[in-house]
Amino acid sequence: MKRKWILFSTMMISMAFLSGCWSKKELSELALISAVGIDRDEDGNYMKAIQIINPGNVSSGLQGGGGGQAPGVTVITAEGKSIVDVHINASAEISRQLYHPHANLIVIGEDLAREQPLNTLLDSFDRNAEFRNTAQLVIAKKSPAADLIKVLSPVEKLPSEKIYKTLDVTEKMRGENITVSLQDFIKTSASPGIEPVLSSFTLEGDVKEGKKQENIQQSQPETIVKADGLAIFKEDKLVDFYSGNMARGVVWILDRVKQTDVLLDWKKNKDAITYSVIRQSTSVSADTSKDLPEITVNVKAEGMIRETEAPVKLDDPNVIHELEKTAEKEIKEQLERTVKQTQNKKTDIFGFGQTVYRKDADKWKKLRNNWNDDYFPNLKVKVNVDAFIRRTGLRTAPNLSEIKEKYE
Amino acid sequence: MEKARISAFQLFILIVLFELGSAMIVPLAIEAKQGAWLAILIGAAGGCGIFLIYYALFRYYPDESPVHFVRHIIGSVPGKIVAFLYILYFLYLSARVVRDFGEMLITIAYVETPLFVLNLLMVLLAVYTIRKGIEVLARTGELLFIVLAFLFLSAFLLIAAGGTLDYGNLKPVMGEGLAPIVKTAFTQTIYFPFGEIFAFMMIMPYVTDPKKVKRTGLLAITASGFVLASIMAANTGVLGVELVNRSLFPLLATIQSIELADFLERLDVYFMLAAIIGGFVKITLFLYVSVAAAADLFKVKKPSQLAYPLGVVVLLLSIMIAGSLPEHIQEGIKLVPLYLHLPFQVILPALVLLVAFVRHKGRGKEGEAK
Amino acid sequence: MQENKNISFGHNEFNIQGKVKGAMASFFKRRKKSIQISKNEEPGSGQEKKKEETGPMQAGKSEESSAGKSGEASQKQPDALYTSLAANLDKIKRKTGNSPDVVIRPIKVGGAQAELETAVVYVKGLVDDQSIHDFLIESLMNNAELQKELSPEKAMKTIKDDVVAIGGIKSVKKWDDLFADLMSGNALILIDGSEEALMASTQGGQRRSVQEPTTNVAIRGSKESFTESLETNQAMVRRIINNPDLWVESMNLGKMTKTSVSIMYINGIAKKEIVDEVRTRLKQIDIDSILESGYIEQLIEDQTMTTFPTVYHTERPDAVAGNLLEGRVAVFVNGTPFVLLAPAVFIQFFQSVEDYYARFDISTAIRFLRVLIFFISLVGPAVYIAATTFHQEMIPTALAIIVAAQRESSPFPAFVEAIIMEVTFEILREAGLRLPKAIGATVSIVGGLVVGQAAVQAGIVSPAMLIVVAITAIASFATPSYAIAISARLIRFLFMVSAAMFGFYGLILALIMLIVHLCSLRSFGIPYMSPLAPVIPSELGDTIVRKPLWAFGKRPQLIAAENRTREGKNQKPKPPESRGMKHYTRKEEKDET
Amino acid sequence: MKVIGISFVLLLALMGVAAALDFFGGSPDLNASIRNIFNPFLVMETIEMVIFIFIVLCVFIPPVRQFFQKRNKSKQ
Repeated sequence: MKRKWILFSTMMISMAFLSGCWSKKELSELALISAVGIDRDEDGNYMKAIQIINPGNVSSGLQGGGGGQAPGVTVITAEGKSIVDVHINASAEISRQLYHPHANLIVIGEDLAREQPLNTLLDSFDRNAEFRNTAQLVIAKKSPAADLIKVLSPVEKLPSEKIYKTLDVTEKMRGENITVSLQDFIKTSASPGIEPVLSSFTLEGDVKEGKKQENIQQSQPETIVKADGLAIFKEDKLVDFYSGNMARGVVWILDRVKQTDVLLDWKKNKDAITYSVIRQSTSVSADTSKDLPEITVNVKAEGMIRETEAPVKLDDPNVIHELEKTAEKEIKEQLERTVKQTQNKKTDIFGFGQTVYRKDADKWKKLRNNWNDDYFPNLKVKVNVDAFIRRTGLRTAPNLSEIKEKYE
Repeated sequence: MEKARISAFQLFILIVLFELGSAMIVPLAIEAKQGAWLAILIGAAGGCGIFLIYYALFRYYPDESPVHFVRHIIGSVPGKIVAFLYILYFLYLSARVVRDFGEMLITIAYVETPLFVLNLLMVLLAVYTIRKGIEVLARTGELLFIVLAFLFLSAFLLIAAGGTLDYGNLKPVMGEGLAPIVKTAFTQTIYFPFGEIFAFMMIMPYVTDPKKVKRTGLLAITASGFVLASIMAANTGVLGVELVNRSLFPLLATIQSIELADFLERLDVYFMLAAIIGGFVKITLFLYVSVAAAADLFKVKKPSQLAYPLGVVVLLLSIMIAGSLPEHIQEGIKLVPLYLHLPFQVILPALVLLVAFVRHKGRGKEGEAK
Repeated sequence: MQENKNISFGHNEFNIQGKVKGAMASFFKRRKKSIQISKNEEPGSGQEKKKEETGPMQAGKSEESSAGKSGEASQKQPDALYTSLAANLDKIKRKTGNSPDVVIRPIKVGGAQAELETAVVYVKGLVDDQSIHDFLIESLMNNAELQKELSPEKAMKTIKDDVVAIGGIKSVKKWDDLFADLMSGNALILIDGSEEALMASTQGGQRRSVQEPTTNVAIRGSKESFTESLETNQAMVRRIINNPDLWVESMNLGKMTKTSVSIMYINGIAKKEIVDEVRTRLKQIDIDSILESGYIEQLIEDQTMTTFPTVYHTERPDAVAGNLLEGRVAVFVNGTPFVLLAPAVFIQFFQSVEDYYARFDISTAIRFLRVLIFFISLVGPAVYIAATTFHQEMIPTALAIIVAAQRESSPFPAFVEAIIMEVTFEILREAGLRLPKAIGATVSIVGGLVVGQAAVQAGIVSPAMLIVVAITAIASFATPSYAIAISARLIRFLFMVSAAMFGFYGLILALIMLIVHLCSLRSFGIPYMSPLAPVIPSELGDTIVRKPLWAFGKRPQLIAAENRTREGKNQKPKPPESRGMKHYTRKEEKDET
Repeated sequence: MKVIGISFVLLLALMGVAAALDFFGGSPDLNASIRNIFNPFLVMETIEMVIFIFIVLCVFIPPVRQFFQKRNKSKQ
């Protein structure tokens, strides 16, 4: 019994000693980082812009506080030889300990992404337990990453949140972007037979204006950050930007499209009918029996008619059927164009190589060395599309058809 | 030996927790790539085989601790030497697990905290538990099992619901044929974690119903094999082989990638809870076994007296065992299975069993003659 | 490793019963020494009694000896009554210090020639005045028989058989018994020339009437609660269990207070070993006073180094009845409405009688809630501390920003802030508890609202902390058993300290340590965490979940003895076949039979 | 005392095991691997050091106390 007491007091005393406490950090002593932007300057040093949250300005409803008076974030920039070096240098500019786990956005400058393989750049993020692997990765198109981070955003108090959420929404609604987390990127770039893609953002307007609080105090901000298609990588280096239907084609083949609109031609009326894809599923399969594998992309889309600018008799099942065929053709064409163009770029962002690997590992062993340059561009890719129109909204025939009848 | 009794069900739970212990947090059998889960299952089958050796020994002396009966089998002095070596083996393994957990904690959350302090807390808790006896540990295990089961079920559910799972990552299962899988199974998984069930030789005599030991043991190994296999499959499915291969703690990364409903995210505490529970049971069991064996061998009247000193030995050893984490892990993967696990888990027990078999056969004949 | 831990519980019934016997046996072995001593003491009033005699009365020793000399010479036993009434009354007066509430009422009986001196002695307030007057004094004075000439022995017999119209009457010969009875409210009839005295049970006096329970309140169920009277309390249970197998054993404990204590159990349901164990432990108690059942609880529990209650107490007769029917043993103590129940298991403290009165689905949900509540009250602030000082990465970003904004202005570290708030709250609670009800409400308003609000507005405490503390506090109120809630209150601080030092690592280790500790506890040989650990599958239905009443087959196997059948088979209500769906109903019926 | 002896012997033996494994693992010579065993103790904070010494000293408390108790008893 007594010895138990000794043990217990031992524990308590040793604990009391420890109340100095390693690893302890008060929340009010931390600078919560919301986003990081990385560029490279002329000397080859890394430049890092760090967006720090001012909690008091972000969370409203507190006594005396309330957002709107001052920006919700502060951006500090620093340079250094390595990413960690920059990080340490940056701490000279701020009174608090820089705290990464809440950073949900990493922006990479276009120039940097073109010059350096991103994989090596991201090593410190991946290695360090302090970084969240779920942070989103985006490319700043045509502007330094730092600028993207500096621009204050309307609606959202945190600019990082703005980009993050924009990406999420636009992926869902438009299907021209995909959210790629740090972990996804590293996973993809390390996996055999697939090259990563990232979403890209551009800046519209002047950075200097965008930095000011006035930017968001007007109904139409001068400067705004917007999602703009995809960045295509080859061997972890940025090679090109896709936008519009091209970008969507990539997203589609990757089976990441959730909702999107396809414009269909209808009897000489170009882009007259909007076919909304509500659900789709895409699978890629490979036929490895031949020397050069053959790839088949199967798309099954399901959706509705959202808009008609030409007179169509939507209450007629045959018309619907015909529209389905048109949609299939349209989607097929778009996807084939995307594949063709990407084959010219010699980078397998669709993961066709991966499909081959998963199907037939022995075959892949023979092909893997020159996959991107030799085999991928020459692949025979077949696209099969099944499109279904399930409903046509609240009305059947467009008012146009009646109007026409009226005048005819 | 302590005068204690545990039920077969408690034995089952202790074995499962013990097997999961540190195995669930490391990239187990990742050398088999996508076939890791298969390698684990093969390892579990092999573990069952090893367990049968131990069980055969146990059948000869169902009421005695191995420290005693090994002397009956191979003679007093060699028996004592073997027992001493096994005590060393258990203490060493115990220290390894302590180190594993200390390193894990430092890596994921407590960068500035000294390893010594983190290990100390764990060892003190283990010592506290050991002083309470095996029965209390068994009962604690039952409660912790409920917690762990809840964690696993909900984590699997969240991973499945979160959409991060990509079955494609599991293909091709046998990209390079069956050979690497079998090789991994027989060079690694069979010993760690399944062969470590050897520690339960010291605990089996406590079981109320010795007849159930065999079934319980096999069932427990199989069950833990399936759990481990599904953990590795989930890891691979979420992260992909390459990332798992590069991760020290793939389960952490898997759990971190859960993001559901904008609220169920950052569930690191899940991982910590599961890891610490598993680690606690494993460390405590190893330490308990070494304390019990040492008390038996050196004829210490009160085994609980040994708990704290041996705890300190394990603590010190856990620091000394390696200069760096890579060294620690490399030794764990390359050297320990070859130089420690293989002789102690398979060769020695098999030899002892052989001797016991021959002796008993002779004795049986004598009995018939009479 | 510990000598008294040589058993385990599997789910094998046979084994378990054997094991419990083993446990008890070992327990006896452990306590053999002390039992032997107590056995020696029991029959003869050996050392113990002598001590008593010389102990408290040393002051009057010289007087007594003189009285002895002046009185009868024939002192066969030192403890026996004197023959002379005067000497007896004198002794009573001296022994009670002439206390005015010890009433001595001399009465003359017998014929005119041979008057016989008698006296009635009683303690005012302890006795029922009416029965003293109507059935004792009046009868003595007016009885015709007694007007005749009588010898003391005859008078004694007459009084005993014919005169006193009171249920319990007996004769006493020893001073010890005499005083014990006198002080417990019986009336004494002394007759000159007799070495015996008569004792009429006239206990009564003012007592609190049966009221509604104040601690174990239930919406549904009996509104009766125990009172301070042992007899009343026992009667209340008897009224619920109308069965001769409900056995009571009584004893007096406490050298000074001589408090009546009784054990109640159902013969055939309660395990004999446990009853014996309770009896032995009670008999071993050697203390001057028992003022409340808490005294007994602390003197008979298995382990003292714990904050967890290992004996259950309640003031609800139906709770006692229910537990008796599960095989537990109840200990009644005079002077308190709280009745002890042993053995107690952890999960019992989360159960309330109402669970069995409400439907099972509702009860189950509520029990889940209670366990959750207990958990919150245990780790609430600790999780806050760990999350805000170690694991900021685990807080969702939006929440982290809000908490960070609140913490901006706070001058203290989170841990200090938490300790301040928790201690403040404990002060408030203690203040509110001890004050009169009217002021208590004021304190809670001033404390809770004013201080809380002001502290937040002044920026001394962050609102998030306040919310955490408030939730924790409410949670600790919502635990059905005060005994377990108060232990959670205490342990909470330990958790806060460990969380402040090592974050979640410390917290989880502390939690595991708590589990180890809980698993190491026993209550009268029964593992405290059963039937969760060791797990008894058939009984999991009445732990955190409560299975439907019609599925309660057996009594708990660790506690109950031979008669374990609680209800017949097929107790599921079968409503008569209703309209339509006949095929379906028939099929179902077939399945069940 | 016996307990201390046992622990010490076990500790020494285990250090031997650790050094041997280090040696097999490719350490240049036995000397280096022995040094490798002790180098984690070289960098220690003051508090850590205090705890370390305290913890180790705690091992000696029960036997020492036992020893004194025995001596007191024998004196009586």
